[in-house]
Amino acid sequence: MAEIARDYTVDELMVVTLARQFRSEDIVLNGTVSFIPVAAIMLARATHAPGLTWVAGAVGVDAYPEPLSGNTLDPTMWRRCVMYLPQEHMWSYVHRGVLETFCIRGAQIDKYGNVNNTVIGEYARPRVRLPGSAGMGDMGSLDKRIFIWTTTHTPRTFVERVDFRSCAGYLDGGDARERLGLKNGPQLVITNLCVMDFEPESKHMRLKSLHPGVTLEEVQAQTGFRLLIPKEIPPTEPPTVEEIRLLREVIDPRGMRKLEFRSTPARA
Amino acid sequence: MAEIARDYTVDELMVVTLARQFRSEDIVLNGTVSFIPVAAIMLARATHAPGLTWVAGAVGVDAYPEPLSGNTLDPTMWRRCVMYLPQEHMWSYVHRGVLETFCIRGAQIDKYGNVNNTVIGEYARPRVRLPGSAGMGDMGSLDKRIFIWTTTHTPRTFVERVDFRSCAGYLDGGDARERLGLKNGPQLVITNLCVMDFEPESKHMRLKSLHPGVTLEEVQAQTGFRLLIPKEIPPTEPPTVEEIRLLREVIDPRGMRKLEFRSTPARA
Amino acid sequence: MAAKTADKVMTLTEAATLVRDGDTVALQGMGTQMSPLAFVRELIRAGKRDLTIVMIVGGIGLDWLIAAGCVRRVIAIIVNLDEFGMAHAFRRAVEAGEVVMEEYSEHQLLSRLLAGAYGLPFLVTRSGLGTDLLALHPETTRIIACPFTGQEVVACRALVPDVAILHAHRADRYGNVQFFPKPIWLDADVFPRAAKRVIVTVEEIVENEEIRRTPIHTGIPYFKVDAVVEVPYGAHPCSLYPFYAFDRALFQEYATASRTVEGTRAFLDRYVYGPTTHAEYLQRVGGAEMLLRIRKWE
Amino acid sequence: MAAKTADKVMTLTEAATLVRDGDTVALQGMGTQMSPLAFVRELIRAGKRDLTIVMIVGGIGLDWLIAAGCVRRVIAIIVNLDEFGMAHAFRRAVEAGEVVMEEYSEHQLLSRLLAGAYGLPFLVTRSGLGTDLLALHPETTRIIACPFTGQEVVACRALVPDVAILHAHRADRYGNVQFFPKPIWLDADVFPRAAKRVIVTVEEIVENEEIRRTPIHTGIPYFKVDAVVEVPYGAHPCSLYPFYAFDRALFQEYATASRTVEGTRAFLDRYVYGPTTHAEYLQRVGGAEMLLRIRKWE
Repeated sequence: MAEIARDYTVDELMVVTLARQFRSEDIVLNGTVSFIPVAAIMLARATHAPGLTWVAGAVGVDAYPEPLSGNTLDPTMWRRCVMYLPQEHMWSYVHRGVLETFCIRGAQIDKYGNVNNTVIGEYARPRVRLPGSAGMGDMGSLDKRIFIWTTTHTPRTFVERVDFRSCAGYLDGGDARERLGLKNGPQLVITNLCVMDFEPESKHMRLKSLHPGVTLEEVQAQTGFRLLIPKEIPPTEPPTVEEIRLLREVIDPRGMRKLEFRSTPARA
Repeated sequence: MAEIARDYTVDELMVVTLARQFRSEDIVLNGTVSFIPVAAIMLARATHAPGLTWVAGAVGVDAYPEPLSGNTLDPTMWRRCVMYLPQEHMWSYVHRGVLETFCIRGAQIDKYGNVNNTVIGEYARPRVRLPGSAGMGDMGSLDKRIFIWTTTHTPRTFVERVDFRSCAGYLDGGDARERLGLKNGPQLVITNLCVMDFEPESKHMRLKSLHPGVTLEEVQAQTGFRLLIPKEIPPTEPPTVEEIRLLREVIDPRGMRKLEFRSTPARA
Repeated sequence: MAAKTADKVMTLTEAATLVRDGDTVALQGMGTQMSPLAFVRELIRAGKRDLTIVMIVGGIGLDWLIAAGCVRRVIAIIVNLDEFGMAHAFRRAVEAGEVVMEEYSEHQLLSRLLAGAYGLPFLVTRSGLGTDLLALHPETTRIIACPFTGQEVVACRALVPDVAILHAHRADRYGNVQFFPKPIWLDADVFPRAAKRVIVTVEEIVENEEIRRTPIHTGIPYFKVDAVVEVPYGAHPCSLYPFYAFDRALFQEYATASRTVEGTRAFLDRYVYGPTTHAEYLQRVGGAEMLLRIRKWE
Repeated sequence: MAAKTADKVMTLTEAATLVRDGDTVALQGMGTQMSPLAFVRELIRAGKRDLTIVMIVGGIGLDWLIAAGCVRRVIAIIVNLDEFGMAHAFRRAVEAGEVVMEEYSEHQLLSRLLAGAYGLPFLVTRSGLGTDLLALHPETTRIIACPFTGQEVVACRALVPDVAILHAHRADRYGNVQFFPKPIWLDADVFPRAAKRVIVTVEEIVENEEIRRTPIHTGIPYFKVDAVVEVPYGAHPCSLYPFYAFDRALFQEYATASRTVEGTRAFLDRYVYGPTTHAEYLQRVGGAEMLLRIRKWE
């Protein structure tokens, strides 16, 4: 068994938890301002999922960029790729289901995994105009296995009902998504406090594991709707020493992943 | 005034007549097995229409190939072009009307300029299976100014009604084409005997000029429907000495244009 | 979809087993250009039956397949031998009712394939309005009205071939396929995205490192490719620009021979069934003299 | 469409006259990459009004235009400063009701532009099903049923911008525009085909002969281009891969300054209204030191 790390931070736990969701047969595309997903993809590929295909910066097929620096769509991300994927190819593969995995973040997330990154308040005259739906407006409707991450697990982020559905999650729950002909959907929500999944029948968000030092009460207090609580709540699986070493020394020595914890309003 | 040629053949007259239809502002695309149109395009560009844009072999924008040799879609046609036009660009320009001019040949042509290159007889069990509609199935419906050429002016080619509409001409005549929302349409028909246009109201084919030595009676006898005959029937404007020189010495010294007079069944 | 380090290099014979009787096979080719003809000859020797062949422009390879009795249906916009005239085996088979020709305008067929590539049920075009093509297959092309303007357009139903077969300049053993220049004709671009399985024959197999040095030339990524076969001159008698030109002599020989059923049969016996290796084929079609001749473009 | 030998080289000021008040302007740009920002600064100085700006990904140039009062409507999928956070002028203007944001999913917007490029009334996608985006603009996106299968898809109405503005690597004086590598982001590919007029700023104007030696790099043909302006570093502070990287320092400065209306105004005064030449702009944003810095990618 791999040695368990003792010294790690919440950003590292989030990256490792997300990395472990990726499988060797997956083809994963990353979006804009996605340091945590990109670090997770690189980590998965360096550990349990060597066969994973990463379309880096939505362009560079199987690229091997330098350690994380700036922008997650930058041309520097395409380094040593086998192909610059033309965007019309990318869209056909995304539509057709060849690229099946995508990670999403947003300003509001509701109990059925719908995500809002468009407005707080009314669309026409919003209280807060957010950046916009961008790729999530596509990916939620295109049968993706969606992993949601957020670094702000608060009642402002986790709301009973999103003000605007930028990304189609399980819609009104139950078989609503299926009835609309949409396959897959949100798989997991990884936050700074815990990991959540969706109860298979109701598609209602459900606590899955708690990060070290976080209590059930705290999570419930920071969530704007009633979470489903399973009988057993294990701690989130800790990283291994090797995962933390790779992350700190090889993949993200500059700590770009920590940028996502800045107190700026949410971005796409 | 340019000196008129005395020594020329019917293939040369056809090329020159077609060349004179092209204007300096036109953007022209050539199709497969199109020696006469390609020679005409090259001749127009070398004489009165220097600004003409030729997308050679449907790919090479403003290409300058060597004298005509084989195949009119061959990569050799793309020589010294400014761009290899991606086919999805080509199709968008064709749809949008940026490329507005196209030349078409077919096994049957009817009095409203509809063209058949699909079957003689019934589609499902044809008496003669022809090559197929190819680009004419598109261009007839996409608002092109169409020039029809044929080297076999016979009642088999010029029929009252085509067995199959591979290319939309003026359909049933009158405003039928317009009512379907299709703009432009066949402009001229250039054959081994004469030149014909379409009467503006009825869109019925009409004699325009006779090639040297050809009589009105002969044309009518070789046409399977009653042609409209104008009061005055001028002779087809003869080539100039310079046009014939360019054609024979520079553009098509191997006489590829004469290939189109072989007695094989019509091709696209 | 095999993993990225799976070795997909096969022989022609092995790759041909990925094509099953009754399959819908998208076959690259543009008149005298870029067609996987070594693979086509292998399909004939393997005795495939009841194939539906999808080509934008059907050419010599399709005519061979028809003459050999492999084909039940053709989906294309035209079938001929370009400047060499009619595709006689095709003509005879359709006239005899042995092969069905499903004819479209070019942009209708491209729209069907693109819809397939996108997993969309259909896409629209204006191509073919006013022609008799529309009446041929209401189950795949149908006039609909724009929901905004009422303008009529042609809805083209998605087409998803079982297999796409292409010939390209080079690939690595994992199936990263490169073109020089990048695909200009849309079949090489759309077929691999639309089809369920993809077989690529190439002039040369190169190292993965070489691909990573020149990603700008890659047209198909490994995750869409199932088999890679190294066949130098694999497009012969078609051309592979800029490597070699088409073989005028062999085209002319086939155009003449194929005017009769017997002539066609003799041609296939000599050039398709006869040779036991690709080298033997190249020797029979002219050997070194021919190989030197087609390196000159004129 | 001007003739192929028309000299289309202009100054920024001359080219800006091709953009009229009230125009729908398609503006290239992908986060921190490839945006014609020298031209955007010229549009601001020229005092354009009531523009509708179309960008796939709205960025710093759009925020400047909004701050300067040039914009009435935005058509985009997202507007931000990428890793530098919110586009505050955009946010403030939309919250105040001064600018309308017409938001789409990416493939909806691409489908609208492609329909425009094809002169088709609409194209279809599955993108956005189940979202609230569809309810925003039934006049441009609407659910329709496939005539063959009944499956629901989103019809996206054609969008034809009045002008497209791009920055590219080089062009000749006739408007043959080259990219190294060829357009990877679709805006550079689709905008020029969809728009009525096309303005391109380039790092360098080269001879027509050089274009003919390297046609594989040409992305836009002369017959679609109305103006060519030579502006080295014309994308600054955005990057032009592989020539120069984006200018982190200036992005950060704007991200900070734009948190307040006053800060935004001061930024525009200093960097947009202040410099009377492009050289003076480059000097103000860091001069030689900056130009050396952004040639390093990291």
